[in-house]
Amino acid sequence: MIADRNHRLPPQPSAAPGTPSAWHRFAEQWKKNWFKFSHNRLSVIGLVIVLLVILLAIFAPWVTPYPAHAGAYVDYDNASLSPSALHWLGTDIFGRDILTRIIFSFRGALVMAIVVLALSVPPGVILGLLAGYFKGSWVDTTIMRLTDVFLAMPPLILALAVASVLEPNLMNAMIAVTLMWWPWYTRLVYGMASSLRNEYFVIAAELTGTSKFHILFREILPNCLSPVFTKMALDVGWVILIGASLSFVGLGEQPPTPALGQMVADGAKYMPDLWWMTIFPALAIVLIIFGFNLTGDGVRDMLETRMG
Amino acid sequence: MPQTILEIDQLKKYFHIGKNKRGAIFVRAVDGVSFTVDAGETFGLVGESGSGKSTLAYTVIGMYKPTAGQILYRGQSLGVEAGRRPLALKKELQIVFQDPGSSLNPRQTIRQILEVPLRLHRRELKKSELEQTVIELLQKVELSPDYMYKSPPSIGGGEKQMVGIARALAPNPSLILLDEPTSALDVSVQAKIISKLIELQAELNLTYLFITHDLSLMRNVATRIAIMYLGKICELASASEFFQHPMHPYTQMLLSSVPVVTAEEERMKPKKVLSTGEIPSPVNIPPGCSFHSRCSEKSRPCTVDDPGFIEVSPGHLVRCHQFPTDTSAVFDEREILHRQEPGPVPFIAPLVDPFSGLVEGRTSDE
Amino acid sequence: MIDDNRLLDIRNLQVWYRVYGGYLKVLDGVNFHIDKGEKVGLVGETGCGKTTTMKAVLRVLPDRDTKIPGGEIRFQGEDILKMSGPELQRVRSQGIAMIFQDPTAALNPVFTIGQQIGDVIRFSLASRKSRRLEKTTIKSTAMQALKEVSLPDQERMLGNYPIQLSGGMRQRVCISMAITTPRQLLIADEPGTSLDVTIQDQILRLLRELVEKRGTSIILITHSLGVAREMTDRIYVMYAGSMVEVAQSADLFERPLHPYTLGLLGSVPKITGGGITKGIPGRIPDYLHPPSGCRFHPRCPQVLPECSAEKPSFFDLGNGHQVACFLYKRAQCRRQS
Amino acid sequence: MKLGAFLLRRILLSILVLFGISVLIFVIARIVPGDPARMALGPRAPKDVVERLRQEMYLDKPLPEQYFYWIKGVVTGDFGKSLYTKRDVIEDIRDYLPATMELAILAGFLMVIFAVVLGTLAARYRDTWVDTLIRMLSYFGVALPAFVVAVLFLLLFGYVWPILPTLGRISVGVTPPPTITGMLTFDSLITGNFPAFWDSFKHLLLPGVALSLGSIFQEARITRSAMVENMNKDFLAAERGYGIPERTVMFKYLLKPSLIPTVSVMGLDFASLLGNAFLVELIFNWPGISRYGINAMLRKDLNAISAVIIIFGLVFVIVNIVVDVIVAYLDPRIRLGGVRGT
Repeated sequence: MIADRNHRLPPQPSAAPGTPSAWHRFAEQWKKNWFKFSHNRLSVIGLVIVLLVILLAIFAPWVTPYPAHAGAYVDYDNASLSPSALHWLGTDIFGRDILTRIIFSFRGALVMAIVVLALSVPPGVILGLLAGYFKGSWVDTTIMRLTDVFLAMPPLILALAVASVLEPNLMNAMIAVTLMWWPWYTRLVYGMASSLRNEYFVIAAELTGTSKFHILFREILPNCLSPVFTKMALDVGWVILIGASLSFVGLGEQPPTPALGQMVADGAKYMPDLWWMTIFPALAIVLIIFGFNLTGDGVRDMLETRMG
Repeated sequence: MPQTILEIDQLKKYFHIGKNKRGAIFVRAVDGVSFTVDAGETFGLVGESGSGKSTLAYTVIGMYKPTAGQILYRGQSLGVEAGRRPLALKKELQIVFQDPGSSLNPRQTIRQILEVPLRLHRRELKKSELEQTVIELLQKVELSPDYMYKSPPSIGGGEKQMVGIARALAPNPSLILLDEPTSALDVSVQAKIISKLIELQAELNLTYLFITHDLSLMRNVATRIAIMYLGKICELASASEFFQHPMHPYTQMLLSSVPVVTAEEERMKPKKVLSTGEIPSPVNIPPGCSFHSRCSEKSRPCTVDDPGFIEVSPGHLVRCHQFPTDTSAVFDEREILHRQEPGPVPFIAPLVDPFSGLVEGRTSDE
Repeated sequence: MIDDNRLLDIRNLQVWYRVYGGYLKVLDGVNFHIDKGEKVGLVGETGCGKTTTMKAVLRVLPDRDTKIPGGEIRFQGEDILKMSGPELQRVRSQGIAMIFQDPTAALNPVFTIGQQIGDVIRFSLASRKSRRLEKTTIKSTAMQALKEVSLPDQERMLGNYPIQLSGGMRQRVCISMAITTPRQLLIADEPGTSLDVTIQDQILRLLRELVEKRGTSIILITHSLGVAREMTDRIYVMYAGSMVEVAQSADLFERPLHPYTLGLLGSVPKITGGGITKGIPGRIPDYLHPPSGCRFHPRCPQVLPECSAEKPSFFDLGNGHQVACFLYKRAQCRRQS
Repeated sequence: MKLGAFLLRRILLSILVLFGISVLIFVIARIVPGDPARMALGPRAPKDVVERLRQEMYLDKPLPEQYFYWIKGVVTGDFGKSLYTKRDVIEDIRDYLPATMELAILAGFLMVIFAVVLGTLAARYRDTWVDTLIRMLSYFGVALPAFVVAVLFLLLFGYVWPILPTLGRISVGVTPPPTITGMLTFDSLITGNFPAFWDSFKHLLLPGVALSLGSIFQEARITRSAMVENMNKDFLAAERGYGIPERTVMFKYLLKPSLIPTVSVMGLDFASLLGNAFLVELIFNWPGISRYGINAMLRKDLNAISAVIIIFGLVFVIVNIVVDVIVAYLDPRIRLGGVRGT
């Protein structure tokens, strides 16, 4: 009766007789994934927020009321207006529309998240894979001690330090965060790979005489991917948060290009009179991170839960 | 004279696990084991957990490098890990693992799993023939072709083990190591798998080295049986002899512990030996006969001297002081082992060039 | 049918688990009973619902995902399913004890043996005598319990964590927790199954000695017909959520009737040799959409037309030998006429 | 004895990690474009003065040698002079560190208490409104960056509803206690100066809460899921089955194993807490080492930057050792690992 719990797994839809088409299996898989993802209604809300943010960012020049306000634009006649029908979220001290600037700043935030994850995940995963598979050898020791060093520093502090010694701009902020990010993936994959190497299917492949490449990338890697994707989905929010923190202290995107953290910091100087200058960008940060966190949870449900 | 396919001679495998004040600590998992396996037979290796039977199998298959001793496959040395063995030799020896859940990659389809050994060991197969070969392999283990597209988590434990067997069959091996292939399964499924294995053995002229803790299963599949205890073989005999005249106190203890379902079986069980104690840690093997701490027949020499492995009747060897060590009676073990009753079907596989394969280094170390 | 001797009586018990896509209808009308002083075996393969049945008796199933649509579990005449908290507490601390299947999972890894066994004694005895117990009393009771399961060096054992013990020792500790205070019924779930055959033998002998000495009833859950035969007076055979056959132990092995029992017995390898059957074709049904009628009918070699239409009830063939199979409907009629 | 060996191993490993951090910092400090000596003296300093400083700073030596001189200073507490305050960096640290420690201790304390209480409540009343409420709170709590919380607090308590002080460590009119630990709340308690204690404690509250909010919810979720997972374990069914009352099962047998994952990630959460301190101190004008550090970063004050990072590395490493010891205490499997032969 050991398998009482296992028995509570749903039955897998049995393949149709003959050869089911690849497309059919693919569609079937995604139907199931969507079912698991949408199981929690909050994940769907998160996904809606995320899609909205992405679409707004892409089409910012066409959907914002005052696209020109995204740059160096001055209109002292309309400066420091509180929210109104013309300027939904008010204007800043230069007369620029806050809503427009918030929507444009989504671009930087998303670019940062994409670039950081695209640059840090592949090397992180591969290093973890190598260290885990060659556990106990010098490969493991070298990689993991290096990882330890990076992990022994609060990531924000190190990112701040790196960003500060470089020229302050978005590119350098991305470099700084990327440098902090890979070790988390290395550690994640290391743990999985070092236990997977003792699984009999890996041993079986070794005994058959397959290449190391096959074992690493065909046998072990596919079994590590779900947690990696889950972590990536959850990390988007964190990268945006760190990016906002950097730009809050002036180490991210430089004015006049808008960035969320920078807008919060600028507005804070004029509190409480021009409260809209701070509150709305702050809420935008919360909204975007909230959306990505919920989506990330949904991805986790989709990839990692067995139903029951 | 049956052909010897596998010869194991004074094999030792120690694991270094640390050190204390007196020096390095070793787990003496396999501690001087010798036996031979004839082509076409099923050699059963029985023991409790911690007896070293799995380590022995894993050393033979090449997961570990032996600490000392020899493993010969058709006279050819296997004394290195799998990574350094020629590909042609790897092809000859295959293994079916105990845990069907862990032995198949959950992220691959059955087809992908079966294609790995085919691509490696049967290079003569063209791309177009691969699929047909996979289907044939599945048919050999009575699975329908549509299993190709299934993934391991979606099929039952028995079916997984069938796929495991198909994978072992893929390179056309001569010798298959069966490491408790059914211990994780229910008896009704076990019966199905075992009968299939017996069928395949006759059909493909396979030799089995069958490792299990289940004596009653052994009775029905093995031609010869060896019992292991703390890294050493304590009794070795043909299957029928083994069950009719068990000699070693440990064998008797094991037999008397087996739960049975018929009165006939009940009569066969040695009644006098009640099981006591637990198998000691292989780090601290008792001096003398390693079984003396649990033995009911213990006498003085048992705590001091390790008994020799004596042939008490033809082909029946026992390691116990009850059978007096008349020095003249101690044969060269290997000599005895060669004089076995004939195995069922002698089969001679074509010898392949042992050095044609790749030689790879294995960096990971246990 | 009701008599004072009846300790536990399970009638038509159904247990469902909630999963994606509906309910797993795991228990499909279980009927089971045990009398005082009886030793009863419950045999079946993985996933047949043996453990679920007995967990339902103690009401330790995860309540969130479990639904019990019907049935009753009478312990000494009272329905456990309808009991209030304190009543249930009394049954658990004084009436029934269960020895769980995996001794490693059944012991809390972060508390010492002494802490765990001590609490069992404290709450069991405290409610019985309604007074506070001395620490020394608890300790001596605990040591006595460990001694009874022949664990050496009891004093030190109390300070050990489960991880420091071998599998056999953990199993003994679990047994000692179950027998430390008097109970009427012991439920042992696969005792010793995860252990080696010699250790299993020792554990089973120990259990038998203990229950025989105290006159406790025992339900032995096992997948092994051999273990059930050596340990019990009466055996239930379970398949896919209901009982298919029940008989006195000797009777069952001499005259097995249900096609499933026959298939199972045939699959067991025997030390007298004689080869191996091909097992039972097919596999245990999907509980989400179980087969209609008799759940064994898709695998049954002797299937009749009515098998898929109707679930057979127990047909009584005398001497307590009952079988849930239409093949024996006529046999029962003949007996009665 | 076992614990001693475990601790020793852990400390040795930490020293290795600290060495790695120092190399990392050194590398970061040397990737700065431009000449550190020139930066230290400003663009108008005469060439020979710059050259002399270059020699003093060993900038003319090869990099490994430079590192050697630098690390020798660091080990003896000599981080060089700060460009900004013109004082020895070590003196600045002595002045600013206690304020941050005070803050971190409070924040850490809040994190542990609230995380465990909220997590346990959510698990105990799972699938009721309590659980839902805590879950909703945590979704927002996790999404709220500490600096946003800080800014909101500033608005709320600074202008809208001024019940708590928002700036500095102590009010102007209150006599600060004499410096013993440097932590005002502790010092005032030690000296029995209760008005000062109350005042400084009130100043501590807002930054402390702002700092810990995110981590509280993060940890509460971990506690909840660990408890829910353990609820399905056999040992819990066994304990219930043996007649141990529900309350004992919940708060003794369930809580202890469930705390292990919570405590294990506490080190990491403490790290993010320390990182957030950089922004929170800036906003609340808290004269701590983080604010000092961020000012140093904005001015490229390399000596101060490296010193601050090394200090944080050290604190983090110590916190992790403490966390490991607590986990080992909670989990005998770690403490006794490998005792049993196979």
